[in-house]
Amino acid sequence: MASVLRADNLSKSFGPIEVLSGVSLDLKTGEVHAVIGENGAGKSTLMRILSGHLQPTSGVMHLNDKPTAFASPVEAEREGIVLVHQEILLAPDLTVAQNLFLGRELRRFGFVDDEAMRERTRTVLAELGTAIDPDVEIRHLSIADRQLVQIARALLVPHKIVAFDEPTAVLTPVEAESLFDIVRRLSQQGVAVLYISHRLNEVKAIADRVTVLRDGRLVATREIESLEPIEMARLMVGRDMSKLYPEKPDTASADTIMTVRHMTVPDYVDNVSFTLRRGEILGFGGLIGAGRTELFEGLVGLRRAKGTITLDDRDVYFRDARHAMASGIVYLSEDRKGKGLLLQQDLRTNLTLATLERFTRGPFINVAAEDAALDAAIGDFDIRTRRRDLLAGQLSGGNQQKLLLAKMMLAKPRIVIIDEPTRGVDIGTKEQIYRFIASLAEQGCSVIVISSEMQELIGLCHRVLVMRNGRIAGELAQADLSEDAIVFLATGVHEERAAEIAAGHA
Amino acid sequence: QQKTVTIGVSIPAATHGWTGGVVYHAQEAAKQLEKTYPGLKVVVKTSPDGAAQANALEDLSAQKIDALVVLPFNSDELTNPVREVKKGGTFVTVVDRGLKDTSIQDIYVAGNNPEFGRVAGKYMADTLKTGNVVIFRGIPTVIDEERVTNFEKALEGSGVKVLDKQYANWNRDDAFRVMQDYLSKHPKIDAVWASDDDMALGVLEAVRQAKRDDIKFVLGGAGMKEMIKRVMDGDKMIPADVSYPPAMIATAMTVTAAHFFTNAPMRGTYVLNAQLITKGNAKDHYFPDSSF
Amino acid sequence: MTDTLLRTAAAKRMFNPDMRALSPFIALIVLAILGAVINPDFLTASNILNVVTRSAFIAIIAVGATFVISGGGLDLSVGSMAALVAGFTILTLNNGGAEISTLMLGALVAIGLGAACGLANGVIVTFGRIEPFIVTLGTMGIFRSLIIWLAAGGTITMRNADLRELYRPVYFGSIAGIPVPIVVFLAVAAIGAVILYKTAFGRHVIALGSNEDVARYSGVPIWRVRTLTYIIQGICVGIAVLVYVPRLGSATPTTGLLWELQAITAVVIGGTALRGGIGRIWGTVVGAIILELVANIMVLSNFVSEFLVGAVQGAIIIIAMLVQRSLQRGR
Amino acid sequence: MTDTLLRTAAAKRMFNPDMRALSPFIALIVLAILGAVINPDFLTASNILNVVTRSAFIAIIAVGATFVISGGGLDLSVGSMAALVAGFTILTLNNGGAEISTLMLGALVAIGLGAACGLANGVIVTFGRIEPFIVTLGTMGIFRSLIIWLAAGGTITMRNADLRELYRPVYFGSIAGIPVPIVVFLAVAAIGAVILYKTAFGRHVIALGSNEDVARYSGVPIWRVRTLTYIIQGICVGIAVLVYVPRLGSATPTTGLLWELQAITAVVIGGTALRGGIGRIWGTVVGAIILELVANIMVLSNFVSEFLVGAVQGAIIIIAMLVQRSLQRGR
Ligand SMILES: Nc1ncnc2c1ncn2[C@@H]1O[C@H](COP(=O)(O)OP(=O)(O)OP(=O)(O)O)[C@@H](O)[C@H]1O
Ligand SMILES: Nc1ncnc2c1ncn2[C@@H]1O[C@H](COP(=O)(O)OP(=O)(O)OP(=O)(O)O)[C@@H](O)[C@H]1O
Ligand SMILES: [Mg+2]
Ligand SMILES: [Mg+2]
Repeated sequence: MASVLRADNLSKSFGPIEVLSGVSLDLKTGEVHAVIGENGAGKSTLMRILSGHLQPTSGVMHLNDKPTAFASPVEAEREGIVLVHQEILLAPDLTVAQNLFLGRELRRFGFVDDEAMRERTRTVLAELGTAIDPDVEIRHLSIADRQLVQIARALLVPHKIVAFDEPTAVLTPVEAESLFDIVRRLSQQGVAVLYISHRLNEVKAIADRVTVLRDGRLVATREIESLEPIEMARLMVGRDMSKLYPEKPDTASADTIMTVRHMTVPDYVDNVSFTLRRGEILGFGGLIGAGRTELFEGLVGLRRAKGTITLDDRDVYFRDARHAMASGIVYLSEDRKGKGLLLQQDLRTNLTLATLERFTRGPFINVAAEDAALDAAIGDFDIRTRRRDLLAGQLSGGNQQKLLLAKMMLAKPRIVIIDEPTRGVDIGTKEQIYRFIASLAEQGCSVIVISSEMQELIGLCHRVLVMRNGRIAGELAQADLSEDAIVFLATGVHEERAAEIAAGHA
Repeated sequence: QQKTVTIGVSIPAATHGWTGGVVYHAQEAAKQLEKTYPGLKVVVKTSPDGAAQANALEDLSAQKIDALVVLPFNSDELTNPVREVKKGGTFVTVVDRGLKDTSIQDIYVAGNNPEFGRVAGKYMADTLKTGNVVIFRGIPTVIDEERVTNFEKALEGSGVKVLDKQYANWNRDDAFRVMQDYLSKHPKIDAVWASDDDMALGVLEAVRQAKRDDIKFVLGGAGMKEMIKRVMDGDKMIPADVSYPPAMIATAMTVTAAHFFTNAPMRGTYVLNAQLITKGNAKDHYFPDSSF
Repeated sequence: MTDTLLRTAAAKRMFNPDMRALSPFIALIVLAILGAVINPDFLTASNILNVVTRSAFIAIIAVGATFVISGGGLDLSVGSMAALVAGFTILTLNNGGAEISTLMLGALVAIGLGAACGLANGVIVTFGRIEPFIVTLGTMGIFRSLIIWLAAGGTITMRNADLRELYRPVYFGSIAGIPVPIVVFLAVAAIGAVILYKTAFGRHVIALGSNEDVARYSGVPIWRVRTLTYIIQGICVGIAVLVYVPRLGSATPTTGLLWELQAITAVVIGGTALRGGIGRIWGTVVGAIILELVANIMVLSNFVSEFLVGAVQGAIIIIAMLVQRSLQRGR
Repeated sequence: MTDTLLRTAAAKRMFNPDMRALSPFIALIVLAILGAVINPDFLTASNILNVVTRSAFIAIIAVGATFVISGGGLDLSVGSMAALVAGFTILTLNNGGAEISTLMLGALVAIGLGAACGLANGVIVTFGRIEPFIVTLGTMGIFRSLIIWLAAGGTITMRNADLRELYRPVYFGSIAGIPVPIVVFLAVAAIGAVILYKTAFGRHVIALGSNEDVARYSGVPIWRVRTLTYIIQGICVGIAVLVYVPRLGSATPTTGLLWELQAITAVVIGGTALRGGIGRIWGTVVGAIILELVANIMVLSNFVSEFLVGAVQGAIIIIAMLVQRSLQRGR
């Protein structure tokens, strides 16, 4: 096979820090080339260089054996290289169709041809297995839907190389499955696909070759046949990763700590009731749009909601997140960039934002205490930052997640609600987060895990509630936990099909 | 041996017709005087509001001026700042609006705002005998307040009634707008006291557009050359005007310069009263070359 | 199966009229009713036509401001720019005879100078990368000074009486019973709406205001687009001046004072977000009419002392916004 | 390992001064040199002290504006608020004898009324969820009207001459050779800096301005924080008025006109971002001094026609910003 894109010895520094050192990559036509590595290994940086968003500090690229350099992403797109970003890069005030065609609007008689663009949008989205309304503004969409729109946008331009930066991190199995179909079809058409993911099973299922990065250096490039997920993990992390999930702590006691009855969030959640026990890890499964996020945002006072919440046998009502936090309940948003972290502020500011009153001496902030807390957080949560005065937005995706965790844990909560805890997190970190969740339960905390990764729910939770269309579709006790069962409850389709979906995805 | 004298002139910025005229006359006079008296330097500074004028006064005295000619924004506000200048031994001439403490001013070239209102009111009462008038106020300031109060006082006891009064900020556009609304609101208006020639021009356009013939005339004020011309030409709508010449600044500057360059020291008050301009005496008030 | 689920949600949204876009109109109607209650003269055709005609300048300028603001910019210089353009236009007219061709030349000068002023703003903002607030505050001072200097502190007046008569109908005339300024501002708004909603350029303006990085990555020529919004603003100022000049036939150093605040207020009342990314041309036009209506009601009412007019006016605008906001939340 | 890396990087940053924070100071120095070249009287101690003293009102108000703006808000009402507070304060002073206690009462009234006005702005913005631009434009009209009404269209003056003498030193006096207004504004800026940089509240303001959602999800009491920024703005206006009143001894309906634009300009020149999330108190103070310096240079220079002062002033401000911007980019 001919190589379309060859990168030789690419390096990239931000200021004094080198985040990529002499990485070479050879991409062949029609192959699916996975790039894996820990959070902060430099995968996104590499992709951004290949697609013209960043200029390398040193090194050269060859496109079809001709030396090339891209001054901007637009130039790279002209050569047929498109990147689906890890973070969402869409204009929030424009509609789906308008975003898809931004900068390359279809025109008729000099005016934009909205009808045609809407039609094309619908078609492209249908290929991705979703029916997002082309006329909805992006700001109304969930992150998952935004990610799909972003993928659709990339597929719309004529492309020879498509780079997906963690496309499935925010997707559920059904959408992910459609995406894999598309990836396979692309490679059959001779398009080269670069694919970044932390879901190693996915990589095994779809990739032809795998490149592993660690600390900005190339570790290895291997054919997939010889490479099992366990081995991938070892290459990435540098140690053995045979055991991902911790022992489920046997801590779920019988006494109920919180009872939620008739919770209704207008337009999203309809009459949901459940109980939470002390020391329990309770999972919430379901498809995208099932209303899990909204349920818990309503519960902690971040959205208008009705219903009764009984905490320690007392009825409570939370006006806002502060109020909920004071009662020992914290909610970690799935949207860590939009709602979790101040991307333009430094790590210290972010870490202590929710619990500033703990870091004051008299009326003043005790910066030394904050710094100590940051040191502790960097250690405890293994936040990989090479400079501690970095802005939160400059951390790699997975490390942002760890920072968010650290931030909310400072509140010393009794009930922790984590929405998509391991979204975009590398396998080593995942294991750390799982261990952390288990240890929370051991210490008597109750943890609610909202996750679209069924393996995670199965491996971690004592009990799983599955939501569908704003209601609870069913409850699975620990013994009954299986992907089939979750998919069945989540989709409502009958069991063989559910098994197929569950199997198609690993 | 040549005598060198610096005169600082502090006046409001050209933010409407009349102050525009003041700036114009100040600059013309400065050029004229510097030509007449070699060795004389005139520094003209404008300010957009009272506080800025106080600043400008400080800055002028930092430049070591021998005399200050000031047209204060506001008597109350500027009394103290002018006093500070005076303390440095500067000769002070005050124009139009007298200071609270009259001992500060060496020369006072007085305009007379109450008189301005009174003359206009008396003209209304005399010509109309009975009828309804509407009032256009300027910008909320003491000047405006004095003019309007005395206008209304002059109407007392006559058959002339004030239907309405609104601020139109000495601005043509605002006057046009307010007049249109007056015309919608009041079915019969006999005369308009626009209190300022700029506003009178806006009023006239609104009346013309509405084709209303109940309005017998519009009385402006200040003595803008276009308006004086119309009085001279016998325009029915503009039978008269009330003078309030912006050239008073030039008078003040001339007198001040004379104090230094002639042998007769000048002191005291020069009153330039508001005068009624009618067809008879319009010629004396018409300066076609003035900008105002 | 999932398909149908999602579709019903989408369908639900369709039947929910966009309150945000409608609410300025509702506020307008409420105000009109208020006016009629306060003074029966309010609802006479002549009063309403006067008010709407008067709102024309601000409305036209505000259409331009809608472009600038929804593109994430701001222009504080429009009032001074209007004064400067008016002054220059009148000087041009004074140099010609009482012919249509003179007016044509005047129109060319007005629009050309407006566009040039806008270009200056746009270039400094984009290439200097300075906050538009500062840039246009600076040019506001510059334009204002230039007109004061041109007029030597006085007034620039159209000297040729015949030409004035020829020009007068542009403000005072009417086409099919509708005053010319209203026709002009409807035309400007309609063209503005087509450009903003139906062309790629308009879409790029919104994208720029929504998220500049996204616009850049998408290959939107952001410098050109941003500069063009300021040029459009300038052209709108030029057109507004063409309607303004025949009314009083003069330009003074106070012409256009505070028009920038009025234009921005009209834009915001109309539902355009000051942070950019949302642009509502028709809302803007309604906003401009609302502003003029409130002033009109103040003069027509008899309860309010002339000292307090500003207070009541301010309160009405805040209340109108509160009403709008509660309408939007009610859905 | 990571640790050492981290520490060295932090150390390195120390030697790399933050150009964005420094550039207003550099612009100030450049302007001072320009002033000295234009007129040798510029660099006299008395002139410099005059200029800095005069900048006190705007500087104090702008410190408040730094809170509002870095928290993502805007307050256009400060100028009118200053007029209203000044009027009320003088009326209070006129009711008392020539004693210190009268002045104390006046101070209480000024600061209390300022805080109340700020509270009104804050409550309408937060609970009404209306764009601060519109709210404060509305209250700007309201406050301005109230002072016109209080003054019945005229002026409110301090009547008691003895009390005036007693009060005079607050503007004209000096402490250890430094004029009192400068002492006051340094104190206000210092307290402001401590609050903004060293307290939890200040951190919350910045968080709110950076991203309201994140602040809300982090349990920041956003309504309280936002309202407090407006109250702080009001208190700063009250303090500024206390320094202002002894200077001119009266309040008029035109007092404080356009101070809001000056305050915002000072804030922006100082490096605070209008969109929120960055606040620079000391930059703001320098910005206020720069504005006053430019006006001073205009008065001291004798080449510029009176009519063109505004143009040159506008141009200098734009150029100063361009210089700043290029300094920042140069690093
Ligand atoms: N603008 C920047 N300035 C400084 N450092 C940066 C910047 N952008 C990224 N970095 C650093 O570069 C390193 C690599 O980041 P990158 O986003 O490429 O990681 P990644 O492999 O994609 O991680 P993840 O799996 O978490 O997405 C990180 O340590 C990150 O903090
Ligand atoms: N502000 C909004 N306005 C209108 N619709 C919205 C808004 N936010 C989200 N939605 C829609 O509501 C539905 C539910 O959102 P969301 O995906 O967050 O639910 P979820 O169950 O938490 O999913 P997950 O946790 O798997 O992401 C989606 O279809 C989304 O498009
Ligand atoms: Mg990444
Ligand atoms: Mg969710």
